[in-house]
Order: sequence, then C-alpha cells, then structure tokens
Amino acid sequence: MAEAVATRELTYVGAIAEAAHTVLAEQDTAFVAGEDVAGAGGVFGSYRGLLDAYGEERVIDTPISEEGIVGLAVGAAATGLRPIIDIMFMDFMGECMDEIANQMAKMRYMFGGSASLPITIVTMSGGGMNMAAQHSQSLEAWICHLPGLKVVAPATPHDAKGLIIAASRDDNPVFVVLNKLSLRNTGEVPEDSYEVPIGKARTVREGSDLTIVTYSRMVHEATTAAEALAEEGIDSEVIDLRSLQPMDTEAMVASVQKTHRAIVVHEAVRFGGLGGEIASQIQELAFDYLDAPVARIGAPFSPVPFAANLEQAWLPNAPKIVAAAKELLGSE
Amino acid sequence: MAEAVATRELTYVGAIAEAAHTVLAEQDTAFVAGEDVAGAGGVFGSYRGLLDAYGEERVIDTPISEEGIVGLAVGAAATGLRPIIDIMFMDFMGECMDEIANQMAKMRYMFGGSASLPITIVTMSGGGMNMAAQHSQSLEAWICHLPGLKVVAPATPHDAKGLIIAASRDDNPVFVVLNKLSLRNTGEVPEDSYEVPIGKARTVREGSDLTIVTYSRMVHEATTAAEALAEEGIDSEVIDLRSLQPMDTEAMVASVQKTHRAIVVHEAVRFGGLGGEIASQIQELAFDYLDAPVARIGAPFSPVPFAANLEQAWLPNAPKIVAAAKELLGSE
Amino acid sequence: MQPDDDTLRDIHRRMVRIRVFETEAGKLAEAGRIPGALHLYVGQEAVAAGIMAHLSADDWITSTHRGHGHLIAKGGAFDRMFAELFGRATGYCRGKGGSMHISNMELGMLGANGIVGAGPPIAVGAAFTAKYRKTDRVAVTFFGDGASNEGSFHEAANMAALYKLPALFVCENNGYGEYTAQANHQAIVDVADRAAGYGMPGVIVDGMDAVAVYEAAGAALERARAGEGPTLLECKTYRFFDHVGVRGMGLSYRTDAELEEWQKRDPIHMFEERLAELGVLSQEQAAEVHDGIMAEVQAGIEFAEQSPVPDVATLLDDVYA
Amino acid sequence: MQPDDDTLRDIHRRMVRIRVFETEAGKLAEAGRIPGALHLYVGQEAVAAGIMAHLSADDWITSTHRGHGHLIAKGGAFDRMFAELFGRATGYCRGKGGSMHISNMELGMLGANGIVGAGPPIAVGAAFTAKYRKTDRVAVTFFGDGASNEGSFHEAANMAALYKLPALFVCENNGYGEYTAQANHQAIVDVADRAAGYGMPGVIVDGMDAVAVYEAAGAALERARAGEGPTLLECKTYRFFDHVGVRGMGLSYRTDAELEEWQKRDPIHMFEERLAELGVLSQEQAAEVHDGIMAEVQAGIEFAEQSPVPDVATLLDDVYA
Ligand SMILES: Cc1ncc(C[n+]2csc(CCOP(=O)(O)OP(=O)(O)O)c2C)c(N)n1
Ligand SMILES: Cc1ncc(C[n+]2csc(CCOP(=O)(O)OP(=O)(O)O)c2C)c(N)n1
Ligand SMILES: [Mg+2]
Ligand SMILES: [Mg+2]
Repeated sequence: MAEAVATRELTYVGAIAEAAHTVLAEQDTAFVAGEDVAGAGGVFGSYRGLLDAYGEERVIDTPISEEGIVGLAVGAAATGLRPIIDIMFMDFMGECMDEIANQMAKMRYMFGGSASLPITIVTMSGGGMNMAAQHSQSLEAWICHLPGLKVVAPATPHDAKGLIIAASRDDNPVFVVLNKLSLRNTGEVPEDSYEVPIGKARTVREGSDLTIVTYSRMVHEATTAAEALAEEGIDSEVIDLRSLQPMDTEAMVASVQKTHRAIVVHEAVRFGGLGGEIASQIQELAFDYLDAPVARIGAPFSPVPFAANLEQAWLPNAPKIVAAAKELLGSE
Repeated sequence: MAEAVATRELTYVGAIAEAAHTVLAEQDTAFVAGEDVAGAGGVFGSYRGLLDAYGEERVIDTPISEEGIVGLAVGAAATGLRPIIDIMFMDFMGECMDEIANQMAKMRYMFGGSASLPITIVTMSGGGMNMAAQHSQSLEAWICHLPGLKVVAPATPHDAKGLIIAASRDDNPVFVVLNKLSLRNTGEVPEDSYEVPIGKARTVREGSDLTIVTYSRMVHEATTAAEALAEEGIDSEVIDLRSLQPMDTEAMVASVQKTHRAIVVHEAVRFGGLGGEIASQIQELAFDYLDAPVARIGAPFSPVPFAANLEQAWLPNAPKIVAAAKELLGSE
Repeated sequence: MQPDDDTLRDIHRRMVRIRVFETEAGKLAEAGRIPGALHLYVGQEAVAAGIMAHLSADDWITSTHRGHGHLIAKGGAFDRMFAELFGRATGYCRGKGGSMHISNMELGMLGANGIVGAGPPIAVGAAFTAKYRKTDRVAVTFFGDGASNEGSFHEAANMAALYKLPALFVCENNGYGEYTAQANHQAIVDVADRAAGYGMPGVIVDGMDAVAVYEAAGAALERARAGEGPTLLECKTYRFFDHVGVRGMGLSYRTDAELEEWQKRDPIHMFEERLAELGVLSQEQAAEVHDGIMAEVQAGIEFAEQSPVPDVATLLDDVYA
Repeated sequence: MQPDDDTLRDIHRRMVRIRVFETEAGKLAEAGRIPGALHLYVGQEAVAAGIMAHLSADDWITSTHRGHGHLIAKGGAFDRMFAELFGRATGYCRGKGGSMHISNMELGMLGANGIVGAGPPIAVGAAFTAKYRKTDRVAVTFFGDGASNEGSFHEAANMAALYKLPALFVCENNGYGEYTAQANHQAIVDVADRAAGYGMPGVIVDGMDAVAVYEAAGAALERARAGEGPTLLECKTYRFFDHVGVRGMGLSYRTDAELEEWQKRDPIHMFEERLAELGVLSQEQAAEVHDGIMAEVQAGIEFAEQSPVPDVATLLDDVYA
C-alpha cells in the first residue's frame, strides 16, 4: 500500500509548473531553456514563476531556433548538465529532428557508451483548440521509433508532475509529450516530490469484456466511453500506457488475456501511428486469447482542419470508441 | 497481357538515372535539384549525364541546405513547376522535416485544395555498407504517417524506373525511397518510358503456406528465404508492396486469406516501424483466416552499428525470415 | 522611385483596409466569436502596403503567422477572409486553414504560415519559377525579427543570392518575437547586417513610413526583376496589439511608454497628415475612405457569419490532388 | 600571442601525427582494409594543430565527418583510433561509431559527425556548460565552407553570440563541399563575412600557416575565456585528397593545376622550412619526428588488426544509460 501523502487539486498546467520548480530545486545542474519560458513563464504557463525563483542563469529564453535549442541540450548534457528544454508545440519538431534523431538519440551508442545525455524535452501535442494543421499534431510515432529516446505522455496532473520529475532524473533523453487541451483539467497531486515510474502503465478502470489501451488525453475519452458502455452492460478495462517508450507490454497483454478483446486508441492519425505497434504486440503475444481482431482508433488520414465542426469530426472521441467497442462485441 | 517491350539488363542505379533522363525529356517543367546532382551526377551516380543533357538551368547543384532544398521544391511546385529533388541520404530528413511535414504534406489541404504540389523526392535508405548510425537508416515510418504524401520504395531496377516516372507524373508530393545496397543489382528494364502504378503491390512469388509482406531490399531477402523454405516443403508467397502510401491493403489481405499466415519484414527498426501498420491491417481484415499471429521482422532497437559483424547481426535477413517462418508454422 | 499621387492614395487605401479589418477582427476574437489564434497586423501596415503597391497578382508573396495584412494588401477580399477566420465553407481555404494558413493562389499569396521561418524557402522556390520561366515576376517573403534566427531563413537567403533569384526578403522587425525583446534573441540591432553574409544588399528603412518603404522596395524590386538578385530589406516597425489577439495574455514584457512612443508614429496617421499637406487626400477624404472600408468590413463579417460551415463530408477532400 | 619554441615543436608534432595517420589510413582504405567512408584531413593540418595547441582536455571540441585530424590534434591515441576505424572492440567507440563518429569524452572530443552542420549547436551546449559552471573552459566547433550553409550553423552562431558564450567557430574553408566549389554553393568569398550578422568578430587567416592560425585562435580564445563571447575564425585551406578516401570517385571537379598550386603551400613543408630557418627544428630532427610517428602509426595499425571485433552480444548495449 502506498503511504498517505498530502495531496490537493491542481490543474494539469499547475502540475507541470510544480514539477519544473521541483526539478530545479532538487538538481543544481538542471536548467530550463526554450522560447518564452523565462520572461513569459511559457506560453502555456508551464514555467510560471520559475524565472523569479531560479534566475536567468537557470531559466533561459532562447531565440526561435529549435535546432539550436536541442543542440544546446545535447552539448550541455554531454558535458555534465541536466537540461530541460521546451519545444513549444510538438509540431515544431520538424525544425529539430536532426538534433533529436541523429544526435540526441544516437550519441551514446555511437560513442560506445561513453556519453550520457540526461535531457528532458517538454512539448505539447494534440488538437481541439482550433489551431489548425501546424499546431495540433500528435507526432509521437516519430520519436518512439528512435532507439535511444524514451517517451512519456501523461494524461493527468498527477502523472504529469511525476513523469516530468522521473524524466529529469533519468540519465537518458526523455520526451514528455503533454497535451494542450488538458491544461485546465484538475486532479489530486501530491505536494511532495515523487516519481511516476517510466515504463509502467496504469489501469484506470478494471473490466472483463474488453481492454481499451490508450494514453494522453484519449484516456479521458476512453473512460467516458467505458462508462457509457457499462450502462449497456459492457464492462471495459481502460489502460493508460503513460509511457510509450519503453512500453508496458506486459500490462496490456495481461489485460487482453483476461478480456479477450482490445481497442487501441490515440489521437494521432491512425495510419502509421503508434496504434499499429500496440495492436501488433497484442496480437503477437495474446493471439490465442483474442476473440476478435484488435481494433484501432485514430484520426483519419488528413491534416488537422481548422473549422471547429471539421476538427471535431476529425478527432477520436468517446462515441467513436463506443461504436468500435460494440462492433467488436458484435452487439450492434 | 502486357504487350512485348524491348528490355535489357540494367543496374538499379542505371534505372534511376534512366528515369531521371526520361522525366526531364518528357516534361519541360521538370528539373532536378540537390547536393552534387549536377557536376558530380549524384554521389550514387543517380543523375549521371543529366547536366550534359539538360543544362544547368534544369540540373542544379544546391548548397548543403536540406530545408532550403525542400522549400525550393514547395515554392516551385506551388507556382507551376514539377521539381525532382534529391535528399542524398534519407537520414538527412531530420534537417528538413518541417518543410516536408508541415509545408509540403499539408499545403494543399490547408489551402482548401487550391494548391498542387507535384514534387518527386528521391532519397536513399538502408544499411549494410558500414556507414554507421547516421547514414544507414530506414525512416519511411516518419513519412508514411503524414497525410498528403505518397511513398514508394522500389526493390528492383524495373520498379525504380517505373515508380520514379510515375512519381514525376503524379500531382502530389511522392517520396521515392531507394536502397543504397541495391545500386549494383541488375534486372530487366524496358527501354521506353513506363509507369509502375503507385499503390499496387506485386506478387513476387506465389505460395500457399505463408505470406511474406515486404518492400525495398528485403524483397530479395524474402525471396531467398522463400527458396530455402521451399526446400523444406514450406511454400511461401512473397508480396512486394512497392508502394507504402497508399498501401495495397487488398493484395496483402487476399494473400493472407489464402495462406492463413503472414510475416511482415522490413529493414527499419521493428518498434514503431511500418510493420505495425501492415500487421495490424492484416489481423483487422483477415482475422478469421489467421492460423497464427502475424509476425513482424525488423531491426532490433538500437542505432545502426558500424562494425561489420555487428551491422550484419543487426540487419534483418533471409535466415531470420526462415526462422520466423518455421516458428510460425510450428515446424521447429 | 517616388510614388505619384494615385500611388499614394492606393497605399493609403491598403493601409486603412488592413487597419479596419484587423481592428474589427480583434474585437471579434476578444469577444470569442472567432476561434483559434489571431495574430494581428495593426501598427505594421506601412510595410505591407508600401511593398504590395509594387506587386501584381502575378508576383508571389509568402507570409507569416501574422498574415492578414499581407493578404489584404495583396488584394484579399474581406468577405472570403472573414469567412476563413470564422471557419466557413466560403473562406479562401474552405475553412480548413483559418487565420494561420489563409492564402489565395490566384492573388499570388502563398499562405500565411504557422511555422516561424517557413516562408523564405518557399519564396525562393517561387522566385526560382520566375527565373526558370524567364518572366519578370518576383517573390517577396515577409518574416519577423524572431524568424531571422531560424535556420530556414539562412538557407533561403543563401540560395536566393547564389542563384541571383528575383526575390525580396522583408524583415518586419517589430522588436519582439512573441514576448522576447530583440536584445534577448539576437546580439545585433539591425537584421540587415545579415545580408552581407549572403552576398546581397541589406537596406534599413523606417517601417512606419510607407513612402520610405515604397521607395526602398521599389529599388530592390527593380534590381530583382533585372536579374541582379535579392535584397534584404529591414523595416523597423512595431505591433500595437499583443502578440496574439488584442490584449493577449496580459504579460508585461513591454512598457506602456514604449507603446505610446511608437503610437505617436502611427503609420496611418503620419501618412494621412502627409497626404493632407501634399493636397493629395484631405482629412475628409481620408475619413470617407475609412467609412467606406468599414462598411465593406461589416459586410464581410455578415457574409462570413451567414456562410455555412464546411460540410463534414468534405473532411477528407483535398488531402491529395 | 606568439608561439614559443616548444609550442612550435608541439604544433609541428601534431601536424605530422595527422599527416602520417591519415596517409596510412588512406592507403588502408584504398586497399579495402578499412570499411565504410573515410574523409581524410591531409592538407588541412595547420588548422587543427594551430588551434588545439591552445586547448587542454578540459576544453571541448565538436568535429565533422572529416574528424580524425581533430581528434589526433586533441590527443587521440593511434591504436584506439585505428581500432575504431577497423570496427574493433578496442576502438574509442567499441567499434560502434567508426570514422564518422569517432570521439573521446575524456579528451573533450564530442565526436566526429556524419551530419554536416550538426556540430555547432552541440558546441554551443558545451560552451553553455563552461559558462554555467563558471569555468574558463572553451568549446571549439570545426565546420566546413559547405556546412556554413546549414541552418544549424546560423542558429548556433546566433545563440553563442547572444549568450556571450566561450565558443570559437572555426570554418575550415577548403573551397569545396564534396564536389561543389564554393562559388557554386554561396555568393560570398569569405565565410567570415557572416560573423557581423551575429554580432561577433569575423577573422580570416591563412589556414596553411600554422603560426597564423595559432595566433588568431589565441586571440579569439582569450576573448572567449574572458567572457567576451565567440569569434568566427575562417581558415583558408585545401584538402589534398579527394572528398572521400584518397582518389575518391575520380570526378574532375577541380584541376590538377589548382591542387598543385596548393600543394606548393603544404602546411607541413612550409612549417618545417620555417622551423629550420628559426633553428627550432632541423630537417634531420623533423625527419626523426616523422619516423617516430610512423612507427607509432604502424604499431597502431597492428594493435587494431589484432584486436577482436565486438562481441555480437554487445549489439544492444549502450542504447540507454
Ligand atoms: C518553428 C516555430 N517556432 C516557434 C513558433 C511559436 N511562435 C509563433 S509566432 C512567434 C514569434 C515570431 O516572432 P517574429 O518572427 O518576430 O514575428 P512577429 O510575431 O513579431 O510578427 C513564435 C515564437 C512557431 N509558430 N513556429
Ligand atoms: C546534413 C547533411 N547533408 C549532406 C551530407 C553529405 N555530405 C557529407 S560531407 C559533405 C560536404 C561537406 O562540405 P564542407 O562542410 O565544406 O566540409 P569538407 O568536406 O569540405 O571538409 C556533404 C554534402 C551530410 N553528411 N549531412
Ligand atoms: Mg517580431
Ligand atoms: Mg569544404
């Protein structure tokens, strides 16, 4: 049993900010750098108060130079610091994929193990805010395919704080993929410093008829769907992966062995999304337990549209999960 | 029946060069731009003779500026030309992912259909040449996940020429992912201009016990594996997807419905690779036909190592396919 | 190249069209009637107007996240623009792009852009087309002081100069990239200092003075059309609204005093005083221009509001040609 | 800062170490005994030697695809270097990196790099560490004329100048990026012209003259260590071998006459003549230096050849810490 901890309601963005404060308080060699993270406290408020608390040597506004920012992190980490860098929108990774994929992810291996890169990369994913095609993407599939990186995607304030702290203590580059539509969500968050272990999924809801494997904001859509399904007598288990790389294969397989059915849900475009990896793992490792194919729900194959009605039609959501679940169970 | 065409043996790189010549001859608005494509004829020889034949207005050496090169293509295409650009190694996509993902792939959609981007992007993938971690990758998963792009990956000289010509005539951005270890491979290639249709797989070998779905150089490994398996009485069908986006789902599903077993093979790192998409589609659409889980073969989860023995251990190959096939068939 | 009277009136009209459109768009955004993020151009009108007065629809421009002003100056119609901002099927992008991707190929406007620095390489491509086809068209790329720190700007500038392309690089230096002052994002004062590093002329102009912009751009564009290559034109300007919307996030990253100092040099007020002095346009005539444009803006808003949202059946249209 | 006699001999030694190592590595590559792509440094030795003579193992460098010379000048041992080129377990990277990723953290050598232009941002990070920890360490980044067209160089230079980091940007301008002459990849003659655009000094030096390099670098590094910020130092040099290997692909992108002109200014020959004149090192002594180094190189090759290849069981080691 976990010991009793003092918690209180905090928003998702409040939890992010608290994590940033915690990390800088705990680690002398940690600093935060990124566009508008210092003076403005981050355009999402993720670093509010940090500059005042830790000064401009440790909280650094950068030019609009994503490749430079990631390079700064690589060089600083290789020489002994523990950078936390902010890539404002995940969509901007295109500007720095070389430093991410060819430098940060590979340096340790290419150097035969002689370099360590304890870097935390904080970024925002997801749509639903009428930000259109270049500010709404979920591109985690790009980075999960890169050996050398770890990737986490917290759904709740609790996990956001705990995973950022865990990332900052990890000696590897860890991407923390946050979700911008979740910023005002609230939840119980411990006051103290704590880690959510990287690589461990969380069972959000237990069930026996069906497993929904998901992460990030879709956890809430899945939970809503599970509640709706429960009213119709379908009992779903919801698994929040939290960590995408490494992935808690064991947790998902154990659940499917129990429920015999699975739906994988993410907001990213379905084709080529991480759902393919997840569904493949499930059918590879639990084939004999499956009563139906593993279903995948992701966004359709288009950029994210601007118009609100189109964007809502584009986004995966609870009704789409409910429909898929019923189809899977043959109950409609 | 196809009509008789005059063919002769050509190398893979010879077929690429012939395609480039054909495209510039056929289309006034087509030009080739990239690093060392003109004076040097391409570092792989892909554009040999092109400068002499078409002059420096249409065959253009660029600075080492991948983001600039892709941007050049986007702007030139949007204003009426049909650029063919060369990204020397696929690994360098990190330098231009923004222009690829956020501009080239999305412009048409974001502009409500008013722009067309008839761009051909030629690039080289794959290992096996002791080029180490930054010159050996297979990163097709990044681009197949991007609505707005098409992606082809020819395995043979015939398909290389036919797919480059098809790409150049397509009104969308098409990536032609070539394979550098295949450059000296030979095969029959028609002298005339022809298209290999984008989106159509090719059945390389018919079989009844097992379907191997693959593309690019792994087609040859799969064929070798199929021959070895045949000697042990296992009859495999080999499907060369050729086109990764769009993907010929129908062809793979039809084959698996016949054979009841499938192995997906690619050289890219297995985790998060396109194999997840392929395997997921198969089990979604042919679940009731499957006698075993869909297996996936890809590279293990590390950067590409330099040392020859490590690199050979890293690469997927025929023996690994044979072993997986036997396991799948329970014959060992 | 001094502007004649008609040109002066034309420039004025373009500036006022931007001002009124943006001011009304800002009100709608603050009222929550336009979704998403609007980056408004108020304060910088002299730049778009002074430059676009030289261009025809055959010339191309690339824009930024702050793109309405550029499109209006290039001839954008209010009704279709508002429709796009509202996400309606009648918008320039059929509602799929919104403010950050507003564009019109027929007007040669290759898009606002949500990615800082993404425009210059695209403009290089358009300039390449102009040269390839042996036309006298030009491509103008607008970008901010903040954008000048992106690698994409660097690569594009180098390529344009190397190939002597008919391009104009317009840096709208408004002193800030979001909430970060120029002194905190680069160690130079004049972005034009970067031009020499590419082998192109760098010119600095008062971006609040439409005539100065017009003249400097005219010389640079003449050079470009004559095949002599690109120019980097830095326009010193200021945005009167916040980075996003009108009041934005309410951060105190710049002082009221600074804003007021710049507002004293409001490009439209200064220009109107000058036109009145020159006898080109009286204050009454100027007021009429404003009124006429306001009516057109209101009609545009009405058109947008009465336009249908896109049919959900069009969701997957236009991903591919 | 003039070099004293010991320093002159030290610089000489570093240059010869590079020359002999690279010449022998080139032979092995041409004979097919080293796998993969080798980019050799012969001709450019004065740059690495003149600069590295100022650095200790506490200072950091980032290198390029043409990285052996930098590592040797920084103190790299031949045996472990050859072992890496051969892909052996005893190599600096345990055989996992090879020529393009050769590195040694203990010597402050943050890696050769297969990605053109990837080094400068990493060096900025190292310089950041130096400043963050309030040390007087410096970070030096080497890159080519071709690399100066990558956006990554631009972003790094801007950041280094902005933060006044203790960094030195060394452009080894050898006139070509692969097979493309400088005139075909940029419209400028001096890459140093780019310095002003970042607010840092740009210095041009004869890259075949080790003393000139040493002196110019000394001044720049003093400035850096004093907290006054980075410098862009352009060294005009030439590579005597082809882009890859010795004879390369056999393309005729430069003339024999041009090569011969530059070979007349062989940095080692010129330097040895000078040292003989100064009475610092006689021709006989120089020959002894060569011989001693040749013996060390041969021993290194033997060490490498006798070293085991990596155990396949290590394939997945060191992906993560
Ligand atoms: C690649 C990228 N990085 C960061 C951003 C976030 N962003 C949007 S506008 C902006 C500031 C741009 O400053 P500047 O270029 O000076 O233009 P201004 O807003 O002042 O007109 C930033 C950082 C972005 N949209 N794209
Ligand atoms: C991002 C990237 N683009 C292209 C290449 C291919 N390439 C390797 S070396 C080279 C030329 C580099 O020229 P320069 O920077 O002048 O260095 P030099 O070879 O002359 O030392 C190129 C284009 C690469 N390795 N990385
Ligand atoms: Mg600005
Ligand atoms: Mg060079």
